[in-house]
Amino acid sequence: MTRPHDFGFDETAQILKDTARRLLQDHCAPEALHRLVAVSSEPARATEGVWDPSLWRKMVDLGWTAVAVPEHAGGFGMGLVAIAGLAEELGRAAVPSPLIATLCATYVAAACDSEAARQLLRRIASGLSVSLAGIDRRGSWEPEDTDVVVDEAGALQGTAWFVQDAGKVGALLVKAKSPRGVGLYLVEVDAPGVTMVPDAILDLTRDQAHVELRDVRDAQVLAEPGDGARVLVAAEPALLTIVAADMVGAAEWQLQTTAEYARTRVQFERPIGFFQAVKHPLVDMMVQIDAARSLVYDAACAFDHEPAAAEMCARMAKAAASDAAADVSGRSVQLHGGIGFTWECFIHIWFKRQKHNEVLFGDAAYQRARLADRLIGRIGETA
Amino acid sequence: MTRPHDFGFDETAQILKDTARRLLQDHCAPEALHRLVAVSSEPARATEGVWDPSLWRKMVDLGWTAVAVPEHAGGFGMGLVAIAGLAEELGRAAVPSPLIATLCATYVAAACDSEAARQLLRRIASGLSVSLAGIDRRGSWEPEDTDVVVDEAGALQGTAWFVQDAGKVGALLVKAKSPRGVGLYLVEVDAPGVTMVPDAILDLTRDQAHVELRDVRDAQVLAEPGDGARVLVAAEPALLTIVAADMVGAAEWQLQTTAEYARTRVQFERPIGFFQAVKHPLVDMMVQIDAARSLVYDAACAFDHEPAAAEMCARMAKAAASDAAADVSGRSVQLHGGIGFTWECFIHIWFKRQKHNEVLFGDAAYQRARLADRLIGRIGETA
Amino acid sequence: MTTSAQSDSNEQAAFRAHCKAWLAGNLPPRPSFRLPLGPLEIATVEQLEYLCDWQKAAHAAGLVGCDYPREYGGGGLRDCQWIANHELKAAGAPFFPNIVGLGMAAPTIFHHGTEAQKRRLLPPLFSAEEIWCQGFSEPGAGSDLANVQAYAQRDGERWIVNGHKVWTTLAHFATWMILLCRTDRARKYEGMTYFVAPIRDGVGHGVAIRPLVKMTGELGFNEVFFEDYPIADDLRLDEPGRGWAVAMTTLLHERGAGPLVTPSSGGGVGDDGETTLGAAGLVELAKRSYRHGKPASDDPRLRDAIVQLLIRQRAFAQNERRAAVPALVDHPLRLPLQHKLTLSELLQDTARLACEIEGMAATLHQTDPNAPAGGRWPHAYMNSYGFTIAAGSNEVQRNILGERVLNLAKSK
Amino acid sequence: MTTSAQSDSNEQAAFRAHCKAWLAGNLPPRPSFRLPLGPLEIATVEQLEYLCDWQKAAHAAGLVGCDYPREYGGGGLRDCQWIANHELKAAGAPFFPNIVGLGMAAPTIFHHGTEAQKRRLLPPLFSAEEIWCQGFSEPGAGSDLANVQAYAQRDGERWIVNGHKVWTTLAHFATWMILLCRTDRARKYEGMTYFVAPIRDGVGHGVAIRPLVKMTGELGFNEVFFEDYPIADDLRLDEPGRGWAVAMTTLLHERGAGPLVTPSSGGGVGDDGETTLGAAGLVELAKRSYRHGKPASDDPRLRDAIVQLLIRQRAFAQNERRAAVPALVDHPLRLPLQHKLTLSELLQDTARLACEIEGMAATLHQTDPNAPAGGRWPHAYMNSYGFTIAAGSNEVQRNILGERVLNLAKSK
Repeated sequence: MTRPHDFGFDETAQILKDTARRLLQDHCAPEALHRLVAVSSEPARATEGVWDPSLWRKMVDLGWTAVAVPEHAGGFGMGLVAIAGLAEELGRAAVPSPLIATLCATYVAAACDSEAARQLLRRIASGLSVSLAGIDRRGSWEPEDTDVVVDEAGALQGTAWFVQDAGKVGALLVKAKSPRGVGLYLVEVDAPGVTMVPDAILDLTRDQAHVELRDVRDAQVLAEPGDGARVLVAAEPALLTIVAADMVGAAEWQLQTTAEYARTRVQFERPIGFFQAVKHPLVDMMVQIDAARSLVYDAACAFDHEPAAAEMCARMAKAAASDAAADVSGRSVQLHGGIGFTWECFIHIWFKRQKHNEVLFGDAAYQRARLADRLIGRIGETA
Repeated sequence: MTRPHDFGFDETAQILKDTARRLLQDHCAPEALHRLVAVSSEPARATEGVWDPSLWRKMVDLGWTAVAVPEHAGGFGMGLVAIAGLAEELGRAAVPSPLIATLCATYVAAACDSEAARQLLRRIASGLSVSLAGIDRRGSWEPEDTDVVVDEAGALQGTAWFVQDAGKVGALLVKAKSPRGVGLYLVEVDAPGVTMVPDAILDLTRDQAHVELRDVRDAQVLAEPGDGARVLVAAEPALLTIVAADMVGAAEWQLQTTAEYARTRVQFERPIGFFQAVKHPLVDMMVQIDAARSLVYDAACAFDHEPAAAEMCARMAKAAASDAAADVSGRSVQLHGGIGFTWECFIHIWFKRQKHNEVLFGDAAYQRARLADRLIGRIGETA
Repeated sequence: MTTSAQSDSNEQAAFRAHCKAWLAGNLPPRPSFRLPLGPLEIATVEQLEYLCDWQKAAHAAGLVGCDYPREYGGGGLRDCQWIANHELKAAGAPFFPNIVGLGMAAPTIFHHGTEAQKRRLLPPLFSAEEIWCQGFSEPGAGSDLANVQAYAQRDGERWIVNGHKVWTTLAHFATWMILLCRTDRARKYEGMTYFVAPIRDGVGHGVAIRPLVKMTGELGFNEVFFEDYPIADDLRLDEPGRGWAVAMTTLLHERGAGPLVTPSSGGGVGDDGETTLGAAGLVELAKRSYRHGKPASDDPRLRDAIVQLLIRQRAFAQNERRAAVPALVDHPLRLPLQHKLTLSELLQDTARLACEIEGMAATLHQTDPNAPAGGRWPHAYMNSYGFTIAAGSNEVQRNILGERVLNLAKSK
Repeated sequence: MTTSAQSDSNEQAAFRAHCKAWLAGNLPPRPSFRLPLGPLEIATVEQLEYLCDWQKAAHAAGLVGCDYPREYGGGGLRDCQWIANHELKAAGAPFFPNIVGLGMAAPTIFHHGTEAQKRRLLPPLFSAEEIWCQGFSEPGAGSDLANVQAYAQRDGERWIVNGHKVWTTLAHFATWMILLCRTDRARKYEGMTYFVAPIRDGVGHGVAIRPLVKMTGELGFNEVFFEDYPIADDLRLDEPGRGWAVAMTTLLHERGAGPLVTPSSGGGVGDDGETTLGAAGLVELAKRSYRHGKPASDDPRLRDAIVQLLIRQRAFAQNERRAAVPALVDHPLRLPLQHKLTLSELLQDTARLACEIEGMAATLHQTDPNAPAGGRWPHAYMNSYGFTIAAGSNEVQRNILGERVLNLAKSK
């Protein structure tokens, strides 16, 4: 495969991105989002995961669950570079929806080699939302780590932790262990034995749950025991890239919103952007965002065209985006001054989404530790 | 022992510090220092270690080699807190001299339990300069690491690396290994079998050498084989504190010199200190220096009054001072702009001294790794 | 020649012994409800009452206002408050709630008040019978405090105030407010006057208090609106037009000297770092958290980061120690003016690292039963921005340090 | 719907093939002497000649000035220089010495010069037969370039120049200087005029060049003094009084677009990071260095730090790639104006980390036989400050980015 100099970001990708930008501007502007998710500041809201299902239907109607599904399964088969463009817009708008979760699940399903998985992809293309249940109690996302087992009767037992947007999706893609190794299973959220326990979380733009599985017998096998780790490793670069793209889009919103404040807020008879203590941090935010953004498209392009480099590029993108998200979030509050510290200001919504994405699928330091194994060699390997 | 709230920094310590400040202002002002050590920019100067022996005689006459020597060995027996005050002034002036090396050797000798060591202390109090030869080829300063051995005939064999101000001192305090463990030995620099090979180094205010020892038979035993590690561990907090104090004094000079430049250099019709891109880094330099300085006196006071805390406090001081020195050095060049990048500007002299001290006896990260073992527990200890 | 070990004076030694003895027997029992992390986060009346009772008891025992004259409710001692603070911390005592009173109002009243004002206002301040809040910031006067617009119009023996103050911590609990108003629109710095306003009595009579919600979802500060609110002229501090100078006394104490007269607020990083929000808490957290399948406390990168904070925490305490040793201080404001800057950034970086140690669990809200350490760390991280922004943002702190200590040209 | 893989145009594909083929057979042999780390550090005539020969050969093969018209010595191609640059790096070719000429003088002459000027000046510039230097900075006009004081007085068909330029890289080797002078003391921005000055011929006739020594002890830049130095009016670029506008063209290329027309200077961090000063060099260094008795490459904290730089290095290359994709660029100057800032800080941080990896051995000078990697890293660390300071210090770069891209109020 050749590696396109323009990342393969073609006109179709551009149209998808522009459409998303416009739809979300119309239906998920910051004021509307704040009214939706931050109408209450009571602690109870932490488990609610408020969202707008009518907007979700519009997103499905526009085919956004189908964009990443291969053509043979009824999707549009667009490259990850186009999906990254879409994810950037989802992050920019901080839209609460199961789309990020579903796109991630799509790449896992697409890496499976089973009829059940192809069937699942067709359902996703038609609008099914799915979330991955693949993190253990300790927060580990390593392919072999899970607190769900397949018992001798073939039923799923245990708890899947940190399941994203669990309250919004129709099905779960569960990682479970048996003596033959890790496999992947499709479980409908309303299947017998499935109990969804919402977590109280800080992020107002999503929900999270731990899912208790007791004697869940009618799970479909998407990847056979022993094949799950391969599938997850294959899909992981896409997942990291998508979350990184979301963070880059959100960070750009934070940058522009803070820059606008710096252009208009007057102190000491000057717009505060005059002061280098405000101006230079804004520039540093921009520099970090641009680095992360370039790495996101690099990673997406590598996934599409240069599989051998995909893992490396994706970890770089996630690491850079996580660091950028953390830094930009902090500065967006600090540079807004007192108003930025209030509930009524919009920026805490993005702040909290970023802190959440920062750790999802491994934070920056985790990604760098994995990169070190690859780029430097494992510890102890040097003579 | 009680822990004095004022660090035990008494009037005597104050007098010593003030005297040092004045003497070095008179005899080692920046202009004079630049003329002395930077008259040439030829590479050959890197091995020369130019210094002013007449100034050294004045320092000896003032008793500065005796200040740290216990009273029973003919010294003044001042506390480390007073020595730290003196070392601050040595760093502020960036004076080339064997005093820092000699003070370090004094604390090692004082921790030995031998008549030879007491004899050595008497010679130091009378003006003998001594340097520690205790670092191995890899730069390790761990008590057990050395490339010098005591052979079966009792002769020293091998090479001592990174010996500080070796070209200025009269004797060396050599760490050497035998089957019974590490011992410490006094070797006169002109003893048969001793070959001093000057290193080419960047720091213009000191010299450094590796010392080849071939069949050196007339070394005196200061600490018996097996006792050397104990001695070095006991003395180490003092050594770290002294070098940290030197760095703090040097950093304060860098801060004040750069602040003065920022008050006078005009660009864009204003003194550049008006601009927050200059002002705030200067403040950050100050904040780092103050933290390191407080930790230096804390460490000195702990060495004098609270031995159980001495190692911890000294490593904290060396870590903070190393980081401050690195950061302040970089900014001192950057904030001076083009002129700061030239040989004719004085600041590169301090820059290079700081980079050298930064790594001496272990850099900041090394100290923190040792602190982690103490404050968090060794790796693998948590169940 | 030997090293002199200066120790406490006789008075100080006796006082220290008194503190230790009293604290050994008189710490309040742990309450059944959650205590706030600092005075800025007092949210409920039961929290406030518990803490006020504690301050009152400590005052009665002589541990509050020690260095103020007895006729103003103080202890009449010299250079003893820091000893009380140290012993309070060492004993793990709760903080005192009247933070604005102790840290800002008391020294301001002491330096600028009339004899009658001092006798009236200081005793109930020390005993926490009257809580204080600060009316300085406005929507258009945050970092640029001299831009205060709230206007007090002279009307015989009283002043009529109209205006809008924000970020007013404790306003809903406060009896008194230190209030900076403009009294002359033609002059900036010379056009301000300083009052002590009995705002609790004013509610409904020209004072309206609206709570603001923080980004954490909690209450903690307020907006205060004045509409034709009358203040008696004998509640003015110092002369009309001297408000800026008086406010500078307040801010000097807020920004630096505060800890010399009151236990340090904002999370309690003490000399010994024992409090829950100190860096020492990170060590325990790291031992209970996992990373790469091992305790996070075994990750050398996190170990390095934790130790960096432990070093900064000790340096902070040692800065306070050194600030009291004139021979080791180059400029009298150099260390005091760093206090707020370094403490707030230390707290912020500590909380940020704690969240990193927690990993995925840092996504959890403090109401989630699985949140590590009761969810305090992500919460503390957000609240830390209150501290880096409030009381003159850290950007303004750096200006002040650069200008007052390093004599650099004014940036404004 | 499939992903389109845009690849080279036919012209580009053919050119790339040509580059690969030519480079495979025509790289110069390694010289017997030490090569400088970058064009700013050329110190000896033998270094210069070696590099000029190389540039001349590459120009003859069509790899220099590819996108300029043939009549000016260019290759007459479109959007091909970046391909040449990429292939040059991939082949490990030496850099081109005429950095000021290629990066700054050429585009400025191309945009502002007369037809005669372009035909006269550009061909020997591309072939390195004439080396260029830049006369912008002065002792009182560093970051504040518009404060230029060197004065050119009109005298019929010529100008008489008096003044003092500093930080003039390559001046001692240069035939030509791009020279910014004041021609009207009453106006700041409109009072400047831009010349191309034949300074080599001027030495002894009103031009004096004094080498400056860098903090490393090496030569590398110069002071240039003008005393009644005459320049013919036909060596003026653009109109009198337009000097600032012309200088902005130069700086735009210096600060950002430079790499689009010339291989990137300053240590060669390339798309593939193969050059010795790139972060990849850290990996090898760490494997050969020791820390805590083990290879430094086994220290997780250093591993993390190395990987951070590898990520920044790749991001730098990917920024350049993305800058050429209009659909993924929000503002045309946003990425180009970051080029110098990010590259210079990347190089500085890389060199700093290398010194940390070396530990005690970082104390050694490059003339010491035991210095790791020939002592290049401590050396590169010091030289990196030349790059963060020169060409508009990074503080000024941040102003420019904030003002031109984020539309913040001007700080000056």
